[in-house]
Amino acid sequence: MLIRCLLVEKEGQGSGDHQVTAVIQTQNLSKWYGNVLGLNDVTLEIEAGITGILGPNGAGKSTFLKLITGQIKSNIGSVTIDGQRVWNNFSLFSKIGFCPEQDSFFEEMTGWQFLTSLLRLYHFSTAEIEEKADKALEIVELTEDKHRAVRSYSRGMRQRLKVAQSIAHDPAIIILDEPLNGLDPLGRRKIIRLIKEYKGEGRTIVVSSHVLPEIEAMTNQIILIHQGKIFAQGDIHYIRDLIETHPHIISIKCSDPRQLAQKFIQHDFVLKVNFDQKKGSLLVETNNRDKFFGLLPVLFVENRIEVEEITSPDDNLQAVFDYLIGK
Amino acid sequence: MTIKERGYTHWDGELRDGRFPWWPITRMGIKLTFKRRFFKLFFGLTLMPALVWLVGIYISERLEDFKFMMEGETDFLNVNPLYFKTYFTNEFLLFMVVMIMVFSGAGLISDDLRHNALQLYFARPLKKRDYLTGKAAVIFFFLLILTLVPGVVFILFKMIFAGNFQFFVSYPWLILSVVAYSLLLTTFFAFYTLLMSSVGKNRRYVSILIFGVYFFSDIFSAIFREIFRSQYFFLLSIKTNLQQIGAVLFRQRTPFNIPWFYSLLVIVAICLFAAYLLKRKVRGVEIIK
Amino acid sequence: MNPTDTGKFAFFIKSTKDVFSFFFTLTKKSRRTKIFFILSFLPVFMAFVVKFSQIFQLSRDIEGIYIFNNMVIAFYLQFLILILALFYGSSVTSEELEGKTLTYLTTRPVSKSSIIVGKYLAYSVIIVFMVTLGVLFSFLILNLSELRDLSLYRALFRDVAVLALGLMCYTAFFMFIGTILKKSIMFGLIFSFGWENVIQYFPGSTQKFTIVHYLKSLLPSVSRGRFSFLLFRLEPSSTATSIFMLFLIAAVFVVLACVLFTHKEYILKD
Amino acid sequence: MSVEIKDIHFSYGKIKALNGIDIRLPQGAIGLLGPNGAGKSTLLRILLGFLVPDSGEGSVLGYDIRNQQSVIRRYVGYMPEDDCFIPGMDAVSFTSYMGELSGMPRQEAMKRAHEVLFYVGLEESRYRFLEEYSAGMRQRLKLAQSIVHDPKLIFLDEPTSGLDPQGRKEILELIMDISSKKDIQVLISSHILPDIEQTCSYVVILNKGELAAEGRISELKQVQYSLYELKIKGEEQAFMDRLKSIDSQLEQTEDKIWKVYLPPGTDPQELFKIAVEEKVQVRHFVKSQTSLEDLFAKVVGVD
Repeated sequence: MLIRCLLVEKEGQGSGDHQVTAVIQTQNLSKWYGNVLGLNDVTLEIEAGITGILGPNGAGKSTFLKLITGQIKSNIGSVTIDGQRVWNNFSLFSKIGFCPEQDSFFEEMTGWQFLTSLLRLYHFSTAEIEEKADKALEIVELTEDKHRAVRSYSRGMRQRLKVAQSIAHDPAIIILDEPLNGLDPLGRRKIIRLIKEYKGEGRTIVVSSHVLPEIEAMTNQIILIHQGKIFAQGDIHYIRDLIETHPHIISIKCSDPRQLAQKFIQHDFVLKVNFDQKKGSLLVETNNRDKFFGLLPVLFVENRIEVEEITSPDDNLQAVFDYLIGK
Repeated sequence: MTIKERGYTHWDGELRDGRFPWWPITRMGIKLTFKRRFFKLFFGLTLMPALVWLVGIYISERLEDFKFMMEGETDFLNVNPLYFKTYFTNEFLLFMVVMIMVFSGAGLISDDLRHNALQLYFARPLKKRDYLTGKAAVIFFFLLILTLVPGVVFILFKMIFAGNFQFFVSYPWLILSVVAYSLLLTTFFAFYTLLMSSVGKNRRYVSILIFGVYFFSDIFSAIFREIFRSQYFFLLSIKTNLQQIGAVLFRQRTPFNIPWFYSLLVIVAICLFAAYLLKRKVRGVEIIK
Repeated sequence: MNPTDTGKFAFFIKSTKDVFSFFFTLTKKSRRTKIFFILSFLPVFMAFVVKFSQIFQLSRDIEGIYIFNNMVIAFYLQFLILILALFYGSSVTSEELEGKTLTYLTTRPVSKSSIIVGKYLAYSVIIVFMVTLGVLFSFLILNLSELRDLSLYRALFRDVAVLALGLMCYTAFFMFIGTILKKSIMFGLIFSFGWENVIQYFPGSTQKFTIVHYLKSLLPSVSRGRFSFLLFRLEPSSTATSIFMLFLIAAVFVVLACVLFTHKEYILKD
Repeated sequence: MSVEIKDIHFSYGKIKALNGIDIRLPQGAIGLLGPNGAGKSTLLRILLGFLVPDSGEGSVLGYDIRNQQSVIRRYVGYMPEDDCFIPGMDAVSFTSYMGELSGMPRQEAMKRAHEVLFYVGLEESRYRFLEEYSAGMRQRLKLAQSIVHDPKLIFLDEPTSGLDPQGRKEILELIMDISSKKDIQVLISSHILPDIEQTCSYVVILNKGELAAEGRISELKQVQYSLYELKIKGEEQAFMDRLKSIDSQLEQTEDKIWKVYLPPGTDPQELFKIAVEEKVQVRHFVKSQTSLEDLFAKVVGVD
């Protein structure tokens, strides 16, 4: 199967430089809720740097993150962080920061109280707590609103506060569950920038999202998860490259689609040509995108075709999954 | 050949002003309450007194057969208005009424507050009044089963067991008493429970309040009464106020030596206060300052 | 890093202290606490009314300490501490699940036991403080004219101690219930006002299965007079046994709650 | 004229949420755009009568927003922003319940509930309890309940929040399908530009409680300078250097799309010529008609 190949190849590649020790390791991790499948047989290693966990809603991302932060017990398999088991191993959490998905707080607190109270649980001195809380608030740009009740915060502020509580104690491992959910473009950009900057000094950051560009904006290392299974792990370009050879539809809007279509038909890497009457565009299916896109500009220039648009309608996450599942 | 249109289809019906726009809320409220675990069992338990009283009515018609068990004490088996009054004001029944309120009433508004569901209701052509009526009717349903229904059943069965209308002729007003008292008790608890339920988003907290405030008033009144030796402190207790009015409605001597309309005044005042607060608390959006 | 047992213990104490201060500061100012504070202060208000009317000769003259012992304590013992313990005890775990804030606690370097113990202590202290303050004020107001009689203070001390013990016990018990049951309130109400109320009057050893039995054993027996509706048919255990049993009950349930909370998995639904 | 409001002011205590809004909305799908906290939700709530404006007046579907709220609500569907549901119910009961509350007969409501659940794609899970629904399913359910009574006007508050791209695409397609019906109008509030751009013909931009811009999207998107969005494969640097040499401005977004501002008068064919010469592949090419985003950024002040 294709997926297996992908993983095997990846291992083959990685075996050369195996001195990089994994921070988070899971072995045959499986989880059910009653009879509903949460996660199915996940064995993987996460190394330092930013790793993106990508998958549609309900794919098992949250379950995975909850398992590696010891909030729930696995039915089968084990999780270790730095070689130590996670479930009920609280001392591990001094170096872990977690940003939960749910939008819940101790609503009666102010942002400042929220951070300082949680920092207290790390056994810092009061001076340290205040310094760290101030720093975290500054990073997420909430300093001005720190004395307002969390209840009155907007969605973006709440999201940023959640991120703040996960980084306030300066952890080596940061795990963020859907930190970009419900944010406007400005707020999203702020958090992406924050996460990227925070990577520094060999921190391990795990971020989950259901939006491919969001993850791409942060990291190249991704884990694709779907229906409770890991479909692929590795460099995002590697996965993209793999998709290259897969039949793929490209939509072109231009001045003379029929002439262009004629030209395409002569090439064997073009499998199908279609016209979308409604949108007035040309749909071309190819199994070799490199060749196709190499040819395209040449055709445009040679035939003086005015191009309005080139898009790939199925160049999204779902297409990746559909392909990996083998649809 | 007609081909079904793809995509969004219209609904070719007429939206209308129902005469009871609150009725769906009530039906759903009752359905959801019965779905709660142990509720059926518990509700069955609260019907126990009614069953016992019913058996009493049967025995009252067969006194001869049961004489050997009674050892001459048959007064309490005399089915008369006092018999009814005892049922309607007995402590166990009132305790169970409060427990039923905790079970079925606590979540009526607080759950909607918790899950932001009020805006779903108020985005529809519902008035505040309809919403509250719908929720209150859930309480009416359960409490009338505990009060009105047994009352009517007692009267009917008394006549059936006796085989004549003697009982009805002797106390033609009794049915009115039953209706009046049932409605009063139910109305009061509806207001009381809805008020408590709108106080918080947390069902546990609301449950404690429903239970706590009721019993608190009782204990408080008992303490004051002892100190001041004044019957007027019975007015502090929700329970004794209800018992007081109950006695009057069944044309019995009031258990406490204070004018009954004071009690009525207290009960009405609580209801009005609750209505006022509910009107302010229940709205489509929560306003956070 | 291989902490010794004493090190572990010291760490546990430290974590518990931190959790304690977390919830102490959070809860002492919350709206619910304010409402319960008002509730527990109503006897003070009552004491005011009584004292006022005595001064102006509006009611019979009853000794302050008499009212205090019989009414105030009865109110606190049979009603208020149950309500408080039930709400705060079951809140220890339930509110974290309902509010989905459990995550913030379990992803910190504090053990689950210390979360339970710390929160238990924080809530206990708050409600003990609430009750003590109410009792103290009622006492002072009711005994305004006899404040020089030192023997009264012994009674006050004893009553406060009994109420505090009761709160500790009940809170521990309801906390344990809260960790296993979702519908802890229903159970709690039936336990408090059903079981505790009825079983305590059963003869022989039966009544020893209630917590209130040991609490009442610590209070002086009340003459079967006008107040018999509040306390009767008690066959008291000895003071030492009672105190021992109360501590034992509290400790057992706290430990059980810790064990359960540590090993049970809580899934937060969204 | 579906929605018409004049000089609406509203404040939550001291915080001013709306500060003198004047809008007259034409037929068609309308987007209400603005960053988080711009007053979009407040405006919708005023239109529905949840909130009474401090001053100003308005009408929805010709009914006055102050006096005829219940008529308005009969013909309007509302999909709220927050997560909201009633626990203990399955989707069919919930949706038909909502239909009944709008005044549909019970049997009809049940029939229609099945229909709309099919329509929004929840047919397989319509008997499941709402507590078990995922965020995406809840979103669909909220849409279903907003159209169950076949309203004339639908208010959608952040319809795509919390959805994955597939789910988002599907919801947007549903919205477009609904608004393609002549006799049903849609008002979508969102902070996500592409959503509005894709679904609406008319847009109202709010910022800090004030009207920042308003108009047909096609008019607002006038070509001021030629902006193209490109995705490139190959020697990016060399390609970009060449582009710079012909005086175009470049900018890369967070999701690795290049924004190329060509100087006025330049033929976009140039781009492909350079691409051919530099042997790079153009994987994605969209003429961005100084898109809404720029307008948005300009009026809202996103950096």
